[in-house]
Amino acid sequence: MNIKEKAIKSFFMENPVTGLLLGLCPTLATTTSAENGIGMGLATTFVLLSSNVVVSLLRNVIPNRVRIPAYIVVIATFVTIVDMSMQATLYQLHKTLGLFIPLIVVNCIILGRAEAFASKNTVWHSFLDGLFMGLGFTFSLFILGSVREILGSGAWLGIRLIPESWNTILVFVLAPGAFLSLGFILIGMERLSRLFERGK
Amino acid sequence: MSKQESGFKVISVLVLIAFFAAALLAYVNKITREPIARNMKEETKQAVRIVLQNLGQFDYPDDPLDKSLTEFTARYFTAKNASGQIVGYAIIVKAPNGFGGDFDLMVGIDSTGKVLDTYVLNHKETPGLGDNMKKEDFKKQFRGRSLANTRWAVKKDGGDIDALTAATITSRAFTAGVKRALTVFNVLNEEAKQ
Amino acid sequence: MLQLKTFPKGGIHPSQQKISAQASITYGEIPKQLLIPVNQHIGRTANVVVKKNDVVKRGQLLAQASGFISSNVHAPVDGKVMKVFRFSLLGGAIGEVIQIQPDEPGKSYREVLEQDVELSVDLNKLTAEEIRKRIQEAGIVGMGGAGFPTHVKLSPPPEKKIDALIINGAECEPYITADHRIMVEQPAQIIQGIKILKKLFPEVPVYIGIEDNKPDALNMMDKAAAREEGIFVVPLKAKYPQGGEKQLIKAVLNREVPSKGLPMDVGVIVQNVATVLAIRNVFYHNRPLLERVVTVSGSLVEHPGNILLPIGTPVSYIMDKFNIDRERVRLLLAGGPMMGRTCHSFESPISKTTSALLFFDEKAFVQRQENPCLRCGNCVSVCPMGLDVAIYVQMVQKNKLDDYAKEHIMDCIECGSCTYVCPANRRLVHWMRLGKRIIKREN
Amino acid sequence: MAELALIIVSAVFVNNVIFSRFLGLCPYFGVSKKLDTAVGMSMAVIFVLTLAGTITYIVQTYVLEPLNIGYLQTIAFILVIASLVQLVEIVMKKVAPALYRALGIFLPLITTNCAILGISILAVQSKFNLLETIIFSFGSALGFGLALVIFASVREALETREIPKTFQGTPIAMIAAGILALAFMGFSGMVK
Amino acid sequence: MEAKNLLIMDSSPLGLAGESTRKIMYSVVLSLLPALGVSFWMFGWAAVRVVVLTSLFCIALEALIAKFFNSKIDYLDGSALVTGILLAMNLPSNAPWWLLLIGSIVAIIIGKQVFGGLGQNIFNPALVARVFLLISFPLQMTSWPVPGQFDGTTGATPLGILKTEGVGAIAKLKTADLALGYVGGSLGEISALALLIGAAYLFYKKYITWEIPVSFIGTVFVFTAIFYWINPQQYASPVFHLFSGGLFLGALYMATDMVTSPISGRAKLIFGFGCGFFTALIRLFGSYPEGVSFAILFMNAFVPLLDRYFPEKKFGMQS
Amino acid sequence: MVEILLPGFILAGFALISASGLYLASKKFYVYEDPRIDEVEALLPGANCGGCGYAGCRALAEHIVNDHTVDTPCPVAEPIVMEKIADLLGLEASVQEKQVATLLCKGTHENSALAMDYRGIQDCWAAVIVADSIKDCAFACLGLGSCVQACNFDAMRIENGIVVIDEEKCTGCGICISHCPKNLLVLRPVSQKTIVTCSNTDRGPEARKACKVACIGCMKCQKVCQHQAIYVEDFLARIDFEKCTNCGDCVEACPTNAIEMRGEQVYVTA
Repeated sequence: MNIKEKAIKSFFMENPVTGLLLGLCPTLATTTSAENGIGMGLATTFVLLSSNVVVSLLRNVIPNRVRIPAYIVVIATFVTIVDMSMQATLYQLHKTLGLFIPLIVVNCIILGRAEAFASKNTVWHSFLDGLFMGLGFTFSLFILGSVREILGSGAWLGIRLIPESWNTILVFVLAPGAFLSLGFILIGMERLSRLFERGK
Repeated sequence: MSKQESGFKVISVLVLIAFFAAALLAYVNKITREPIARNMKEETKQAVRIVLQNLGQFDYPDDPLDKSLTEFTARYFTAKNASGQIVGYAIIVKAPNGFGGDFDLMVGIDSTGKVLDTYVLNHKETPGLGDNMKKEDFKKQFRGRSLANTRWAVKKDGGDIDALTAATITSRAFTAGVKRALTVFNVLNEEAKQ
Repeated sequence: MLQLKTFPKGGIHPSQQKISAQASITYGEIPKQLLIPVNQHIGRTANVVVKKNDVVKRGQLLAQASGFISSNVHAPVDGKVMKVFRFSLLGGAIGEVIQIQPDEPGKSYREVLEQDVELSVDLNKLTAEEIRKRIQEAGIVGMGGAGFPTHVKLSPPPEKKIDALIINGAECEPYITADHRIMVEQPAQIIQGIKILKKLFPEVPVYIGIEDNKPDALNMMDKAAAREEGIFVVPLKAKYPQGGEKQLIKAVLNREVPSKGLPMDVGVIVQNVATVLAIRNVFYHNRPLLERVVTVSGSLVEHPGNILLPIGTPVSYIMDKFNIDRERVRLLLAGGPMMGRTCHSFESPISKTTSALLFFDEKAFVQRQENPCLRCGNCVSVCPMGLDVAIYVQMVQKNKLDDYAKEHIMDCIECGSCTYVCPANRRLVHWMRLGKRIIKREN
Repeated sequence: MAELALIIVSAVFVNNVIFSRFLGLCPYFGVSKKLDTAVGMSMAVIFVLTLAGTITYIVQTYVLEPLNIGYLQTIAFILVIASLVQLVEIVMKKVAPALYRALGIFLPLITTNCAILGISILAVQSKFNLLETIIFSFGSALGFGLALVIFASVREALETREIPKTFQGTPIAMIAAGILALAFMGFSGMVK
Repeated sequence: MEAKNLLIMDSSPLGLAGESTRKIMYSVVLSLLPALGVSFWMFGWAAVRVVVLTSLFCIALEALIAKFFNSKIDYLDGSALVTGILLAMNLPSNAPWWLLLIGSIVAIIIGKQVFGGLGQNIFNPALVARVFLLISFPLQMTSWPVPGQFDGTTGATPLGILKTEGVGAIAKLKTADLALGYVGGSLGEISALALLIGAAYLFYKKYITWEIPVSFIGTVFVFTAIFYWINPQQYASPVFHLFSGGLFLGALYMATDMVTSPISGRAKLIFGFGCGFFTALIRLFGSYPEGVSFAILFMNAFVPLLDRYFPEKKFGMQS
Repeated sequence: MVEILLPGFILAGFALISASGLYLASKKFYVYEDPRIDEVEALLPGANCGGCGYAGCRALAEHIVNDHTVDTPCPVAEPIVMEKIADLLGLEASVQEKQVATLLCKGTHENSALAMDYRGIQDCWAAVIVADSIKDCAFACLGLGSCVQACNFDAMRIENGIVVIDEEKCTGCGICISHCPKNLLVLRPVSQKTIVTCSNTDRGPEARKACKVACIGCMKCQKVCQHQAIYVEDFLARIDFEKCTNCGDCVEACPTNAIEMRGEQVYVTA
């Protein structure tokens, strides 16, 4: 597998969010700032990576009929681990991400990759797949978070970009702004993907 | 499903996975339980440090105490200096009837009954309007005020407090909250004297 | 006069333009050649029964109906069959025509008609069977525009009880005055025709619906009908499309023909006045359907009029007769401006259903720059069928017809009211017709 | 009684699952292309979510809390929900085939609908009692259904509009959802 | 091609009643003049500035889009002007220029052009912009210049006063003042009477029908009356609700927008009822003092459903 | 140790109850279904994300098996998965020669002039509502592009009044065929080079009047063909693709250029 190609693919063409429209709930809910976006993205990446590895390890052991419940248990385990460790180390971030940490369990990307990829591929490939898919996910969360933070709070990664006294477009940190920004980002990412595809 | 796996195998694999998963989690929980508990307290304590920051060195307990008055209840931390004297209180009250309902407010009060600082713990006020109560411009007017030297109402209602622009209701709730804290202080102060 | 009736929902009031209303019916001559379309009706195409170089007599069968829902075609004059070929017909279709070289070109058609003997008809001796058979043989079709074979309409299945007959003299389209003139000039003959129809449906009341913008026709028909029992003239408030079968039934009897249904489903049969006159001529002159009255009008016609012509007469003959400048004609309409069809050849022949020929120059044509739909709802409010035109048309445009639209779009009577009122200048009727076409293609 | 009514209003409008809580967005965008499908999905979610809310409440109150193993919440809930959904599917297929054809096909989709797990956890966090939990789950599902059905009809309507090529498909759906979320903001503060 | 001699072929009909999009749009503009006049008189040049700027911004934006993206757009068809004026009527007269610009961008781009332009949008563009601004810039959007005073004094709208001060505070407001527009508010919120005069013209031209305004205003009246009857100490009178806020502007001009309202009469009645119901709900219980824009925007989303399930009565579907 | 083992046993208990419950239920409430649905579902990712537009993987599997088509790809799975499914169901199993859509008309503006100034909706089906043909020839390609709109592969375009097909891009899906109101489009194997580019069934004189390159039914091609591959019916020459060797005799014999040789001439020795 060509790693560079795989990376470009999972960042653009097959990006979980902008390409496949998966995992929208955390994408929209936790991207009020770029930092939150990265936090959520990395948490998801960890779960994706670990569950991909474990599922790949167990792929010959798990009977076909219970594979979905079994995968869910594996995923839920890692999610809970992430949940507890974040609470122990990154308390503030955990508080803002809140409910959406346990909800990583039902993020379709994870189960989808476990099913579609890890259950059929070697551990190393599954690891890479989990890593890149996760980073692709993190990437789009970061972009969305940046857009919303800059427009809605006038700051980026917590650094104030415009004077305090200026108005910011509050709606972008609220629910409607999340949908609107993602709508426009989808278009931008589509354009980028097409550029890369032509570049090949 | 090309091959029919036996029911026993299917069930036992799942049960085994579940067993190991839960065991693993229990282990992780054992490790993280302590830090999590510490973190949860840390947040409130951080707030205490902020509202009482002008008092210099002081000590205060890990957990707040409860105080019930007739109309409402409050929680408070008592700050003592090295010699064990009470130098101030950090009182957590519910500010009543905000725009998005009640919100939790921590008020730091020195031993003379003057407001030191305020800290909003959690709220559902409108972004851009009500949540401006966290800003310094609004907060600073409360410093140094006590139950006696102030008419505790917004100017529109005949009091001394400048309301936030277009957020009268939030300002009212905030003002009432601070007043509550001062009332609690009076009670605590009385009790301490006895 | 009673309070004027009309249909309640929708409809429009386009400018009347009945400039030929006072022009009496004139008669043309036999043209140099006739092109008789083989298919002038709805239903299966008739089979040509003559060959090149055959000599045919006036009234002789040229094409034989190929089934029940089909119609005979006869030679309107004596002459010789030159050839049978495909040619442009009025209204854009291309179909088979029988070219006839008349024996006596230039002879006044009035003289031809006067040679037909007036027979005396004993109504009591005619049986219903015989009446239907003779109408079928005579190739009578609905002359209002659709061209549905009349004998089929007159043979409702026994379970459909007919309790009213409506004679359609509404003529709601602008410009057209052919039926109007017939009613003014031949009221007695129309009544004779009605009495023949009454033999088929004894005891059933007959209503003649005429719009109030034709007071002379109302007057003449009223007088002629006064002597008869069970024939009533119903004055109607002028509104387009009152001449539509379903709208006329609603206006006269307040009955609603169900969606996808026929007038006979509510116990009614509707016949056009011109058709009734043609039926009358079958019995009183033993003459099949050979000619019809055509209104010639439009901005390029100096002296608009109504002319009786043998079927198969080419448009070019009429243009010469009415002194119409070929160079200036850009728009030739067969029928009225609301439902008529554009034509593209001056050599096309008139058929049994050609009620008017309108000649216009470029100015009459509206440059239709289609703008986006505003959903103003004008089209919906004028639709006499209560269709959600705007919504269906958007679906047709995107080829996303849903089941609901598919169910109703077929009810469109293509009256054109929606297009007429659309502020965004959209070709709504054309889209609706396209929608119907798509549905038919899918089935 | 008024309490319960407030919970419903809050769950349907004020804290709408989609527009305020951001739960269940994948099926929201996935299944909203056709109105019929959206209606079926809504019904199925209402049924399953109410059931799941109830059962997870029982699991939490009678198993996890007494044994002091709250950290197993996520894993226990998802296990319960997944099996519950599958059980309902199997039983429904046999017992009520007509109902299965109408709703059952949506059941697998529901397992990974984060609204189910999310609402179950929220109900526990809000410290509702059993009745309140049921009402809350039902109301939330109703809010999901309302949002889904409106949105599906809007998307069907968009199919017949002249959307610029760039915006066709998901981008315009996102923007429409954004505007709908703007409208839902109007309900804020209705329940304090 | 020598198309000159060829006959024109097209589908019937060939006549036209002579209505056009431009005629409709400019009639709406015309009908808004009385209300604009009142607000110019009340707020002075500040109001003129707001109206002119939003109209210019809206038309200019459409012209830009027409130039760079979609040449089919007719930016002078009056629709952008109507959007601009309606947006202005939803804004305070002291709105800064950047607020007007952002509002125009949201209205024309997010509200209209991303959906494909005129006639394609699901939601009323002016309202999308208004709600967007209200949520984004609550400070600017909730402090209103006081009419007749040109010194920059700001105050709350009657509904705003009701929300913050309670029923007692609005007792001193006279109904006549409310109806004539002598109260604080946005440009178009102030004079119900002038709006009615303008709308009468649209009724006369048949560009709007009675269903939506009547059921909208009626529903608000009935619901507020019920609560007033239950507890007049807590809830304001229905007459107050009728004449305060943007109810008339919303019911006569925003909800009746052809593009974003249902087509059949029955559907319009339900649409109006929904608008009225949610307006009353938000006014009585919500945290925003005014619910008209939210309610209409919310009901806009129901239009496809209403069109589908409450269509025009079909001929032949009796019995 | 207990605090680690206890949760393990409890969760194992959960798993045991649910797994055996499901196992029993699936036995007790067993319903027969096409086993291939299960097989297809097993190949699908099972994420049940709904991204394909169907309500979950099983619904997609049912669609694939019941409607026997792989028209809806799974957005999550690798493309190979859909190929595997197609293999499983024996779809596209038989390898056929590539087919391309072909227009049986050469009625460009020069060859068959416009007969009218058509101003209606620019769509072939809309035009045939107004007139059977907008050109002199009643059988001509209208050139309004209904097929172009229908084509999903951007393989068609209108040039000089008739549709031109890009045989490279054409996939032979045949969707355009039903979108031609004049029935002028057919699929032909790419190796078939000789085509009669006319569909006019009128007699010779009329056909010639309508179009310069019309087939006039003169029978010359039928006479010249050594393989009995071309025959005239209804005054129109037709080619039997099975018998045609692309020898080109008929092309040379045709007096009106109504028979055409596409691309390089390929001789097939019999």
